[in-house]
Amino acid sequence: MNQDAHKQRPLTIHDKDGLRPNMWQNLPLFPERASTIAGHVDALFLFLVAITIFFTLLVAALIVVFAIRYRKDRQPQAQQIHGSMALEITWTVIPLAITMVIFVWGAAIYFMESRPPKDAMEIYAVGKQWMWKFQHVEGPREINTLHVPIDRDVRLIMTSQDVIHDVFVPAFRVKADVLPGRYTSIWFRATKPGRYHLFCAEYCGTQHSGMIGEVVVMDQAEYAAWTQSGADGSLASTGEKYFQHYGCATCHRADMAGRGPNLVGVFGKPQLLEDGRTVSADETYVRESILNPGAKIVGGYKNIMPTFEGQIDEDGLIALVQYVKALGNGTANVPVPVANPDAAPYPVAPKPEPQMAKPDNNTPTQQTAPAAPTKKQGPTAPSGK
Amino acid sequence: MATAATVPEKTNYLNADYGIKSWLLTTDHKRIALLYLASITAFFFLGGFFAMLIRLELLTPAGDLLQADTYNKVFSMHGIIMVFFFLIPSVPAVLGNFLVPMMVGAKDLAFPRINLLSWYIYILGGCITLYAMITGGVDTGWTFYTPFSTTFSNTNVVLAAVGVFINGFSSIFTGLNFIVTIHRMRAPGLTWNRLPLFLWSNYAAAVIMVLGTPVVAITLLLVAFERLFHFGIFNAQLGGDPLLFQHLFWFYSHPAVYIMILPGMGVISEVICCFSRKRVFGYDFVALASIGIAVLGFLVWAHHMFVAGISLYAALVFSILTMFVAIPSAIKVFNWTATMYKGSIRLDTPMLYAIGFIGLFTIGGLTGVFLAALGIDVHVTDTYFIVAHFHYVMVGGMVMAYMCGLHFWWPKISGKMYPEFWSKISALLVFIGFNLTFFPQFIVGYLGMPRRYHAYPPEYQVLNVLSTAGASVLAVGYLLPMIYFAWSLKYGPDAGNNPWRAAGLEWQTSSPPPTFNFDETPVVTTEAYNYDEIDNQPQEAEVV
Amino acid sequence: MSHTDPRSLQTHDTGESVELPHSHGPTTKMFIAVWIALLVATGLTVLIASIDLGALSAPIALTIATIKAVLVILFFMEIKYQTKMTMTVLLSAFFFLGLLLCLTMADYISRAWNATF
Amino acid sequence: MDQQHETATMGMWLFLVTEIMFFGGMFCAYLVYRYNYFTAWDVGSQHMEIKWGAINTVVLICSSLTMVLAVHAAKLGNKKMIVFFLFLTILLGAAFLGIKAVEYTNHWNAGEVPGLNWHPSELGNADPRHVAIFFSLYFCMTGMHALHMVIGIGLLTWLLIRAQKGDFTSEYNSPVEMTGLYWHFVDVVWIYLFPLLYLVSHHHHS
Repeated sequence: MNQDAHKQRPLTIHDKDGLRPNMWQNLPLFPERASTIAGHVDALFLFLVAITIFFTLLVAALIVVFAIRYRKDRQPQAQQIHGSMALEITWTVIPLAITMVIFVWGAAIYFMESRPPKDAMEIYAVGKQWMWKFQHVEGPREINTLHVPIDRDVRLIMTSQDVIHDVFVPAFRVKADVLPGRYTSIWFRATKPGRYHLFCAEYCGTQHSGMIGEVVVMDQAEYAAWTQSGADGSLASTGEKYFQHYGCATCHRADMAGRGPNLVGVFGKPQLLEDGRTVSADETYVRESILNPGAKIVGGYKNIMPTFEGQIDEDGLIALVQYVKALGNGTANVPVPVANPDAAPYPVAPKPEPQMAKPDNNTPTQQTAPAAPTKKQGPTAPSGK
Repeated sequence: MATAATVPEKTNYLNADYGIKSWLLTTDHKRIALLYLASITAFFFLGGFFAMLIRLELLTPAGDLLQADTYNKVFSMHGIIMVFFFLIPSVPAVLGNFLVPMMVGAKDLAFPRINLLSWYIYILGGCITLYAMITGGVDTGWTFYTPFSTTFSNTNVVLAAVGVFINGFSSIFTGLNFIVTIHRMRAPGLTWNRLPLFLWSNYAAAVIMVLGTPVVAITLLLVAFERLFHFGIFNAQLGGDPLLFQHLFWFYSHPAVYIMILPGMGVISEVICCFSRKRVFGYDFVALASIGIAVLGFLVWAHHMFVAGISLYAALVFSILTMFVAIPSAIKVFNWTATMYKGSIRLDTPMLYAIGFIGLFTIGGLTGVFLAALGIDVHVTDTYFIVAHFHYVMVGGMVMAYMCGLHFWWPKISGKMYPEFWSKISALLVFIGFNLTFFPQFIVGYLGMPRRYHAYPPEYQVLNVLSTAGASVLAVGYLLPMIYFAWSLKYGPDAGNNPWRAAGLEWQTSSPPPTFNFDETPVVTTEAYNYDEIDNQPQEAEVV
Repeated sequence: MSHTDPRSLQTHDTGESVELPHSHGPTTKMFIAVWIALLVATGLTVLIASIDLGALSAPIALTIATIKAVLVILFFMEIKYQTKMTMTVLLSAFFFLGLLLCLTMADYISRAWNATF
Repeated sequence: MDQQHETATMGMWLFLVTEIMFFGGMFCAYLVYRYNYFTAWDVGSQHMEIKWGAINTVVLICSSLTMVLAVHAAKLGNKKMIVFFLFLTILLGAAFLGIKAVEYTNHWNAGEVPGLNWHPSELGNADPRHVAIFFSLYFCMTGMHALHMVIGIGLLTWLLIRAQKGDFTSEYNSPVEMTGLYWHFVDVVWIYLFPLLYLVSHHHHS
């Protein structure tokens, strides 16, 4: 098979046989339906298609009938009609009623799409020009391919390293912009094993159309095996290494004696701030507190933490967020403070360290990614190996 | 060229004065309209050229005709030129400029010199944008989204933004002129409820131009500043919020869609009434629907941002408000249809275009409801479904209406008739070509093909080939009128003052009209579209 | 109205042409009074700014600014002596500016609510 | 006279509507970021010198008075007074710009110009990036305002020359009046910029 760049794009579910794609080979007219949400979206879509066909045909039929019936030859003199209040009200109220039904229906689906189930498994995604990086909580990292288990709620927590991107999986009918500087999320529950397109749907520069990949839906057991093999420690454990490396444990001690708040059991709980406000300790809050510690100071503490803006990249932030999250539900080791906290009064910005091992290709499935970037920007944490 | 030798050739706005200077320094709204016509046509074909490049590229999934960067510049320039330099000024600046003063029975617009200035500003903005294009192009898309435009693009973003910024003032001045003219210069007896619907809709569009354009102007200026001086207003890396740019951008750019479509709707109202020989059905509702669209149009912008990261609750608010804006559009469509009922219908070329408009606008409008429905928008936004939808509204709606208006008022503008046969062929080609081009895009969009893709998965190819085939038909449909309009200037038969026996003050003066439009100030005694009275009069208008 | 120039012909039945109240137009004395009021308001707002009013300081500063703006618009810009139309034009600008501010803020304020409910 | 005049007035007011929306875009950005980054706004406004802001406010208010007196003189057809008050207005406008230039220089020297010369001190709890947004908006808003002042001074100079030639009479004075409307509008913008940029939470300092 030809190995031209464009042929390296993931094959669709239809051409597993590896044949050279032929224009006429498959002509889908309706997208694959492979998530629980897809059915809801399609139902409303088809309802709207029906409405559109009805009104378009109604108007078209009336115009054609009038144009024939009242053509000048047959009707030399027009019959003047000024209007009809009854008709005006009819065609104001009926469309209004229909659109209100559509609004409620559409909003219900949107709420469903926007609210991940509480126990959804989480996968982190980082977009950058022009690739997708996915980080599984269990440890595996992948590029442009996303492995997910079937019949489980999966929530993607996404951010961008540069411009706005957008994760779009047509077969799941989900899409959300991926923004620099904050986390957005989507969730889905895949219902059919297979490989599905993953597109960047927000224009992001030169290789926008190359920023595509695939979602591989696997059996749950298969997925579990996949995450185990070749993984080098969970994301939280990577985060723990970052935590130690950056000296976070100096102040954020588990014994309440630190200069900073104890982070055990914090995640997901409301936090009372110094200025009296309360915020929920979610991913965005943890991220902000690392980059801009002064923004929301927890009650009883001083604004002494230095910013880590520009020092930790998005991958590192994700690991730290996951570690704090794991501290929240007690699945991670509590931070161990350095021997003498006073010896290191403030955490200092670390020097760049040797590169962290890139996500390797010995994950169970084949990587379909383009060549991974060789240079990694910014300081990185010690290798997890 | 007068065929009737007994009638001495009348001085009109075209032959009143000769020479380049008499055109470039004119303050006659009709001549300025023709200046706009020429420049807008040039931009239309330039934008069309880019469209053809896009369609050719998408013939194959591999992305092998243009390089990715070139393709991105091509669709960006297509969008910028078509939106800012063709669609927005088209009906207002050409037909509106020509007709608004005549329809109100005035000699000219309220501020003739500002009108000329607006054309020069348009040309200046256009030249800067063209310069940006020639010296490397711009690849941000017409939406200039940050932080791509402020930080990451390596192209002439500042120049292009400044070009669009300057062009905005042309639009502002046109709108300002229309509002003042319609308010203050109406002929005796021309009350608001006797106003032709073309004036109502241009008035509504002018309100949007005046209120909305400055916001996009400052937004683009901030983008330029941010790019030049590395300020941090919209850049997330510097703590800014890219969504703020989107809010400010769409605050104008959504209503801008109504700047495009409203004057077009006005054209359709005029033409449907004339060729049905009837008063418009439900005048008050059609007129108020224009104002309703203009006002509601300012309340719906964030429906462009349902997946962009706005809050759930804001999305709900903007979704329901967007639903409301569908209502006045529906009212218009139904009233136009009802106007044809029991009319005495002739299917001349303008009427063909008008009917085509109603059909395509209905589809365009109804697919807009898909996008207002939150759950569906998530799937179809940023795909070819969107592309198809807004082309149905803008090309199927606005451009059809513009062509309709050109064919309807060409006898008044030029004094000549174009060949009816060829114009009907062209109307037919446009209609067929348009549907062939854009209908497949609804399907490929729902399948999931994202917009602005240079290469795409192979299973989308058949639909893209269909689309490209349609585009070539469409191109022929648009080129034909160029030829026969030009032909008619020299060889076309004299049209007479009122070839359609249409109502409206503009038809009461000679064709082409004299420089100051009317020999004596007209006085209006009836409501608009008094076709019963016109048809019961002896047919003196037929005599040339 | 004895104009022969059709351009300046005004319809009689639109009710827009209001006779200008020439009789009691603006006077120099009034301008000086407004000017003094503006200066006093400026002094006041600077003075208040040095007092800690907590959350109230911004609203108070903006209220004073609005009073000053209204004074300028009514008397210096003579909108008081113009047709109703002029006032309508001006108010429509503030209306649409309000829409821009309110609907944009609706997004920002409610973003924090996403997590709740 | 009145018909033409009313038409011109309406056109001018519509133009001012576009100006309101033009500045409105920046006010919207101001509002959003003030809401998001309250601390930075607090800190940013403390880097403004209230003295200069207040003096400039007074200067502009005075120029509005001289402008209105120039218009008044034009309506009376008093050539000498038109010229005098126009001249005074130009002078006050120039004074405003001069003071603004002093302020800009001070900000530059203090390293308070984002992107170009940015090393501010005493930012307290605030994220420097957010303070940078405050200053970005400060320069955009006051810069746009100053640009309007420059255009206004240009218009006034043109009026001054025409007034000198005796162009304006009690019958024909629309240009003076229209420029007056513009000038007052620019004043109104400043009336809002002053508290928004200088006065917000300035009490910490005093």
